[in-house]
Order: sequence, then structure tokens, then C-alpha cells
Amino acid sequence: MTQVLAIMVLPLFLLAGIVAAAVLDRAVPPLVAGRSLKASFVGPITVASSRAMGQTGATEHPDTISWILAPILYFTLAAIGLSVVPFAPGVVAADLDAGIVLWGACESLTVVAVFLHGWSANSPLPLIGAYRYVAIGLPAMLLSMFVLIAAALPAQSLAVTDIVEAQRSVWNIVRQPAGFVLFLMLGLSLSLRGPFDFADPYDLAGGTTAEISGAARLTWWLARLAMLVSVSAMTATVFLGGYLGPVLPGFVWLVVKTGLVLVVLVGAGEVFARLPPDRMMNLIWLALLPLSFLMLVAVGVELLLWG
Amino acid sequence: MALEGLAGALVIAFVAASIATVIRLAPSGSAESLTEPQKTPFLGGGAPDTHAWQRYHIRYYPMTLLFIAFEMEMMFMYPWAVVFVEEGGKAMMEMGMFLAILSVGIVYGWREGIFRWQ
Amino acid sequence: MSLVSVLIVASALIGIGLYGALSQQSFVMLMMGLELMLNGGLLAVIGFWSFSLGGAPEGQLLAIIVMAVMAVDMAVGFALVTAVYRKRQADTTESLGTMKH
Amino acid sequence: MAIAILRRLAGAAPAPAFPAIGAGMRAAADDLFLDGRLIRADSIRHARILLVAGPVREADQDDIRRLHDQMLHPRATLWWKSNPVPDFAEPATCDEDDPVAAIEAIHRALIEGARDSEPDILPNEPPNPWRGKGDYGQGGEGMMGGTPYGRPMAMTDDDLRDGLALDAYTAPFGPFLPMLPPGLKLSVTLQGDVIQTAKLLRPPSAQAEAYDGTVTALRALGRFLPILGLEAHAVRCLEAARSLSAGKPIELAKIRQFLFWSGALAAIPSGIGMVEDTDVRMRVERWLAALDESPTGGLDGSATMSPLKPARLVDLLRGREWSEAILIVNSFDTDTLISLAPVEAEDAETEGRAREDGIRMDHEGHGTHAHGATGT
Amino acid sequence: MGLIDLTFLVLSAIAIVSGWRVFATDSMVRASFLLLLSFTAVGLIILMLAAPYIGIATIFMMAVEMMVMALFMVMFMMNPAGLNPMMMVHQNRFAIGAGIVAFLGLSAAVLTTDFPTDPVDPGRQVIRDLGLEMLGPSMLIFETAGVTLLAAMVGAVVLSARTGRFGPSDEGSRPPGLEVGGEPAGRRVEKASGHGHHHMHDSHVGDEDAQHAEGNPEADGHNADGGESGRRPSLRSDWSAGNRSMTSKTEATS
Repeated sequence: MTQVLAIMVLPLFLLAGIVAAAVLDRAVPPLVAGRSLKASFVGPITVASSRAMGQTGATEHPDTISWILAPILYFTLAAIGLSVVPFAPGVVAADLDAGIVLWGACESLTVVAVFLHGWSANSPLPLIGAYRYVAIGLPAMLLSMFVLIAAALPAQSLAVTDIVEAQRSVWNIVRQPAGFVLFLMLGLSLSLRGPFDFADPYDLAGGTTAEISGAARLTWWLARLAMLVSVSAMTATVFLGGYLGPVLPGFVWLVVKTGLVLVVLVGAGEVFARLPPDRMMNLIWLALLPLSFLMLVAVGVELLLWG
Repeated sequence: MALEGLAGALVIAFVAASIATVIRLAPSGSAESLTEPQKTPFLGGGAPDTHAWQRYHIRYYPMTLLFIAFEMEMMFMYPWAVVFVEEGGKAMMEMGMFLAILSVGIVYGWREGIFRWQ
Repeated sequence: MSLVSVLIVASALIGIGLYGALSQQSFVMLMMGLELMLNGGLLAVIGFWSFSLGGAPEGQLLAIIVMAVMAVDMAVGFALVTAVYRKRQADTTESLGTMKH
Repeated sequence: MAIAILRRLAGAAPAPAFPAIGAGMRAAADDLFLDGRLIRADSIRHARILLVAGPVREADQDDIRRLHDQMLHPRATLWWKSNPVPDFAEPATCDEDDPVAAIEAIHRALIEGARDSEPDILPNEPPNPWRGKGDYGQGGEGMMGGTPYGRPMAMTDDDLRDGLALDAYTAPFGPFLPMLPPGLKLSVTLQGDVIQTAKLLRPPSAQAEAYDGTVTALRALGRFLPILGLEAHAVRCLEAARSLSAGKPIELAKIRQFLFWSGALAAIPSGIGMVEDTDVRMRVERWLAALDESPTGGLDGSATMSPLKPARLVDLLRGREWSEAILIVNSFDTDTLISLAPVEAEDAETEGRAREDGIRMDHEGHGTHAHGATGT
Repeated sequence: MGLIDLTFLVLSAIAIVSGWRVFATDSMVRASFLLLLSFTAVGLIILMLAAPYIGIATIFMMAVEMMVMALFMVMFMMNPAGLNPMMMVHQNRFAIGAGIVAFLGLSAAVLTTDFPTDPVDPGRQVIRDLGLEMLGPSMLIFETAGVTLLAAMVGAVVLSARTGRFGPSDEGSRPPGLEVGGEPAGRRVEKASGHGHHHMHDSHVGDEDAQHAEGNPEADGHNADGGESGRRPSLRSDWSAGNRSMTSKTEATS
């Protein structure tokens, strides 16, 4: 019964998250640019309607099926990733023993979706964007896996529900602060944002989106926002104790924490510079991977000594 | 538990995919079909000679090969994480050894310069 | 869903994989055939594990090893393809036999 | 009903416009898009309005036509202080300093259906006839031959870097790509995202922006930072430049501070785009240093505007990755770029290249064939 | 027929059909991702067989591997997007026969054999089992897998990197013809009236031996001596550093 409840709540959660993310996306850049803050709910809706109108666009001989499937797959992956997140004690859409493995599968399939999106266009700029993203998306996944495994150690389980319960004594952000930061980076990479936006950047005139318009662009935009929401909820669950918290009901706590991570991610996307892809690849393999590794060792040692 | 979880995930996947499909394929209000000049790939004004699909020269291909071998270690690490607390020091040592072996591969790859754009 | 039905699906996958591995001219497509065969093997292993072995942990370990074999096969296979292409600019199996220099 | 609501909402959205910028209008176009009622489209496909700013060079006319036709319906063109290219029926022009109102009006009229979407200018023909030809009616022949679906396929060529002879993709980039200076058109041969050869087709259009210490630096930063993913900071710089030009004082320390924390300098690889012993990073540092000067005067232009030794943009780009190449191109101001991009006769070009190949051979020993093939 | 059986049937159909389509599609990217679809369906079946971890991990790992496979397919296959339909097969009939025989033989074996029945206890903690097995009795297998993966990593790097320990691996490369001794495949054919001496190499590339015999000394010199020996040290040195010195040298001389 609680599962049915979770399945009903999830679309609403995702929808609310997408709206919030879209509003933040319009509010945060002016804030960073030092202009007056004009947050409005109407803005994103008008932009969405504007995108919904008009032709979709195509090139001479694109891989039409893949081009249609890529944003749909991306959006679906965001929803599946969110399905392992418990909204309240026992309220989870997909209570799997291997929840974080399912999350990992969503991450790796996201790389496939983004690649497919750029490849299908049969146009040089999207193509470069697609290949660039693979170079970063693949190793970035390794980081998140190490971090999630370190989170699974104290829980003695791969289920996300158990990981939340294991944080009753201490949140995982305290156990592995660097892991939290690494996971935020992964969030940026999954939702193609700011310093990790290697698929749709300005220097490729929009990268994988350079050839699309209309409904295709709208879907891709929604999928990116959905993935952002999904990553935020996952971060809040794995590192910030999910629904745990005093006084307020669990669901409210989850929403508050997810919102907080959302703000951090949108902000980080605006204020940090993007490295060229080759340097980013180097950085991930040679600095961030050893760091995630150290975090894992630290959690292991802590559990051995005091666990 | 596994079957219910799978069912939940599949239901969510189906719903999400349906919503995305409806948005993607919704009628746009513009019935005109695309013309040939409209379909020229965007290059800022120029027109390309050839198709963009090509034997694309990936600049990080050694990295991907190292990656698929290294990434296999995850398969072993997930079950390890579940029993880590139970097994304690032994688990730590065995996984330490395993990862140390694989790290040699990364260090070797780094020395050969495979993390650069080739 | 029974062991027999699972194994028949597995053998169908192995059959298609064998066809691919034998018929394809290019290395990479040939490897796809191999992967598909391993895919069938994986399904068969887990089928046995689930229906006949009472969930003995060795069955799962074997499945993981099958996957590791796939990974190794791909890594080394693609490295070989790269090396051969670099030498001969060829990606087909015939070009190795017909070029004697 | 639903469509009507959608239209009303869409009409209230900011108008997505793609600027095709001509001579002398770059700064004005930059300032224009600081307005919240407009969205600067990165790609023509995202735009509903093609904004042609400033006079169009004779040579760019075809590119404007092609851009126009690539736009999706409903679409419109606005000629802002510009000379409409022939073939455009009933062109909408605007000679005011601030065309936002005109753009908005056109946008709303388009959305509401009061204004018809502009028809194609170019004939509705594929680049090469293909229908019904070839083995499967797809226009191709055999494995790689023919023109399947209208275009041939790329062919293999030697590579500068790692010796894998894979396909070389040659295409003209520009003159109105958002990340290249307006007017610059390069024929680039890519393998993957590494530039094998670049050939100058058209230099950037002259901008006649007088050197003005801080303002110049701020404008340059405003154009450079989006490449690093710092769009919001770029807006801050451009806004500061506009305020300064208008004589309003502005707090510059904050910009420096933000840029420091963004890691922008660390994100620029050192050693690329070497001209006169300064690389891209040094040039960006120079802009940052210029923020400290008094708003006008200060350092005179000589440091950046002196006649350069015979360096050529196409040489700087050779062997660079796409991301580095874009950084290099945007690290020069327009005048410097024009001096780096001399238009040469075809013969001189080929010869010069052959000579340099010889030099390169000695140091690096990388293949020569790449140009051989593209030079023809 | 219950819901479980129906799901199983659908997933099996997806696995088999997409497995077959892999060899029937022209686009290499589509082929790779069809194989991924087949793997995903098999992963979901495995998930239904009470092995949640192995099932999901199959999807996870295969998504990554098929992504890499797509990269390499596109990199090395002629006509990677299948713009010209093609059939690159040999001994097709024999292969079809072998496939069918394998399928029928295995199926017959399956149908005639009596398998013991000992299903997994639904309450069994299979992931924990696996972990204990790995760290306990099968520790050696686990560590051996580590060594094997290391060997694969090293092997892959050695083979794919530009220069091995034994010098450049691409010396004297030339494309093969589509038919034996034919023009190099998929390569831009240069007109013999090249513009400069540096065209020589390309125009003769169809006949390597002849070129070595009559040999344009300049072009050969570039390729064999100046080119190859110049390459070796530059592999180790930082790329941008190498290019930097190159650019400044060029400026100085020109």
C-alpha cells in the first residue's frame, strides 16, 4: 500500500521539482550577475510554451528514432533514479535490495542517452558534444560509485532505505564530506550543468541541442531538469539523512533538503569555470578518483575502529 | 521484495516514458514540413560538404579501454560493502589488495599518458 | 517462467551470437557475437542458480566472472583492433589473412 | 482553446533572436542582449528572429540566406541598421539605437499569427540529387561512395597526433557562429575534435572599437567567459562595460573577486595561442589587470594593438582541440584578429604552408599529408 | 498465465529480437545499443530470477560496455552510420546453419534433461551470501579476477597506445584495398598532378612497394626518418608543451 502511495507521490514530486528548478534557473543567473532578482513562476511557463510551439527541426538524414528516443530515455532515467528514494519511512516506489546499483545503472544509461542525442543529429557540433560528454561522463561515474559504496558500508546494505536508516546516528555528509562534494559534481555532470556541461556548452553553439527546436528541445530541457531534481533528492537521501529530522514529518524534511541541494547545484553551475575536456578527464582520474578512494578508506577505518 | 521493487520501477518507467513521449510527439501547431535548406546542419552560415557521421577520431580511446576493465571492480565491491562490517579487518585487507592491484593499472596508464587527449 | 523456458531463451541468444561470431567480417561485429553468446551463458548460469542450485553463492560469483570475462574480452579485443588498424588500416578479419606483409 | 492559451503564454516569453553581426555592431549587439525581454539564441534553430545587425558584406550574403532558411517556422528577420540582402521580400528594418521594441512586436505578431512566417529563399533542393539513385535508392554507391541522402561521406586522412588515419571532416565554420567573432569564417578540417588544418575563408568584420582600457577589457571578458561556462559573470562584465561607457562609476573589485573564485584562470590551459610571448591565459590576465586602471586612459593600446610579428591565426589553431581553439580565437580583440588573419591568395597560402610544414617536420615530424589532401 | 510469466515472455522476446537485429542493422551505433537493449532485457529477467544484484549490475555494466563498444564501432567501421546499406558477412549460410544447429541442439538437450529442482529460498539474503563467498571460500578467485583485470588493463594500454616499448606501432601503414591489391579503401584518391612535393606520398599510397623502390627521397625521408624518429620522444613529453615550442620556433623562422 505504501508503495502505491509512493508511486503516486513520485510524479508530483518530480513535477514540483522541475518547476522549482526552472524558477531557480531563471532567478540564480541574474543574482550571480549582480542584477535585481526577478523570480517568477510565469517566466519558465512562458518559455516552455514558447518552446512547445513551432517546428521540431531536423537535419538531412538524422537517426530519427534515436533522436526521438534520447530525451525520452533521459527523462525516464531521471524518474527511475528517483524511484529508489524513500519519501518517508517505508514509502518508496521501488524498494530494491540493490537500490544504489539501480542508481548506478541510471547514471551509465544517462551517458548513453546523451551520446545518442548528439550522435543522432548528423551534424558536427552535436557530434563533438556527444563524444566529449562520454569522456567525462564515464569516469565521473566511477567517483559516484565509490562514494555510494562508502555510504553503503555503515548500512551493511545496498538498499537506499537502509542507507537512510543507518544515518540516524550521524549523517553521511559528516562521514565523508569530500564524498558529498564529489556527488554534487556528479549531479552537475548528469544534468549537464555549468562546469560539467560538456555536451551542450556555448563553445559548441548548444552542443547536442544545436539542431533541435520545438518539442524536442522542450523535452530535452525538461529531462535535464528532471535529472537535476532526481540527483538532488538522491544527494539529500544518501548524505543528508533523507526523511530523517526532528519535529516535522519525514516528507517535509526530504523536500527541504532536496530544495537545498537544488539551490546549491544551480548556484554551483553558474559560479565555477569549466575546464577543457582533456584537463577535466585528467583531473577526474588523477585527483578526484584517488580522493573518492581515500574517502572510502576513511569510512572503512572509522567503522573498524568505532563501528 | 525484489519483485515488488522491480514492479514499482517498471511502473514508474512506463509512466515517465509515456509522459515524455506525449510531450515529445505533441502536435507543434506548425504543420509545414521541413524543406531541404531548412535541414542544412548549423555551421553559422556555411554548408558542409560531407555528412558529419564519420569514423570519428576519439581522442580518449585508451582511457575507455582502461575504464571498462577498471569499472569491473565495482561488481566485486558492491557485495563486499554489504558484508564489510561483519567481516571487519579481513574484508578491508582483501579489498585493499584487490584495489591495489587495479590501481597499478591506473598508475601504469597514467605513466603511458593515456589520460591525455591522444 | 521455469528453468526450461529460461534455458531455451538462453540457447536462442547463444545461437544468434554464434551466427554473428561466425558470419561477421569485421572484428567489432564479431565481438558483438561473442558478447551475445556470453549474454546467453549468463542467463543460463543464473537460471540454474535460481531453480536448481538452491541459491548457492558460487552461482552468482560465476555470473560475475562471466561479466568480467566480457570486460576483459572487450578491453583486449578493442586494443587489438586499434593496433591492427594502426598497422593495416583494416577492420576486417580477411585483411589479416590476405595481407602477407 | 489550449492552443490559444499556449499562444498567449508564448507571446509573453522573451523573444529568442539569433544575431548575425556585421561591421561595427558587435558591442551594440552585446549590449542589446542584456535586455531581459530578449534571449540570445546560441543556434539558429533556437531562434525565432534573425537579427541582422549592421551592414552585411557582399561575401556574407549567401550565409545570411542559408541561416535564414535554417530557421524553423514561425520565423522572421529584422534588419537593424543594416542593408537588407536581395531576395528578402518586404524586409522589416529598424534604424533606431534600441530595437527591442521592434523585435518584441515582430515576435508577438509571429506568435499570434498576425504576421506570416517568412518563406524559404533558397530553392528546395538537396545539396546533391540522390533520390532514386544508387543501389538502394539512397544515392550511395557501394560502401562509401556516392552521395547518400544528398552528401558524400568523409574519407580517411592522416592525423597530426596519434597516427590513426581516420576520417577527416572538413567544413566551413562561421561567419555567424556565436562563439567565433562575427564575420570570421574558417574552413576547418577536424579529426575528432582536434583541428588538423584551418584555412581562413573570411576575416572578422571590422568593429572600430576604440581602445579604452577598462571598458575594452570588460567587453573582452564578456565575450570570453561564456566559453568557460560563466555566462552570468559575462553578463556582469558586459553590464559594467555599458555602465562605464555611459559614465556611471562601477565597482570593479567585485568582478575580479568573482572571477578569482570561479577558477577561470586555472581553467585556461597555459601555452596555447602563443603570440609575442603571450599565451591565452596571459592575455586574460592582462584584461583582469586592466580592471584596476582608471576607467579611461591608463594603459594605452600599444600593448595589445601593436603590429604583430607575422603570426597567423590558422597556424595557432593547427593541432589544437576545439575547446582550445575557441579560447585562442576569443583571446584577441577584433583588430588584432584581423591582423592575424590576412587574406592570402590561394597560391601563396599553399606555398606558405608547404614551407612551414618543412619547419614543423624538423621539430615534430608529424605527417604532411593532411594538408596535401585538403589543399587541393 | 500470470503477470510474471507475461513479463518474462515480453522480456525474452525483446532480448531475442534485439539480439537478432544487432546483425541486421546498418548503423553501428544502433547495433551497439540494440545489443544493450538485449542485455537490459536479460538483466531484468535475471532480476525476476531472484538475483536482484546480478540483474541490475548486468544492466549497469553492459550500459558502460556497450557505450564503449559504440565508440569503437564508429571509430573503426567504414560507413559507421550505415548511410549506404551494407552486408559485411562471409560464410553466411554456414553461420546461419551453425546458429540454428546450436539453438536446436541446446534446446533439445534442455528439454530432454531432467534438472534437479531446488529453487532459491525467497527470504535468502543473496547479496550478503555473495559477499561472504567472495571474501571467504572464493577469495582466490576474487583476487585472481583482480590480476586478470590488471593484465587486461596493461594489455589494452600497450596495444592501443601509439608507441609501445618497441617503437612506433604504425610504421609503414597503408590501407588495404576492398579487393586484393586494389585501391586503398575509403581513402581520398589524390590526382597525380599534386601541387607540391608533400602530395607525393598520398598519390602513391596505393602502391607502396613501387614508391619505396622509386622513392621520392624527400617524402620518404619525412615519413620514415624525420617523421617516425621525431615522434617517439614527443609521445612522452607533454603535448601542449611540444606544440608550444613548435609554434614559437615556427614564428622565429618565418
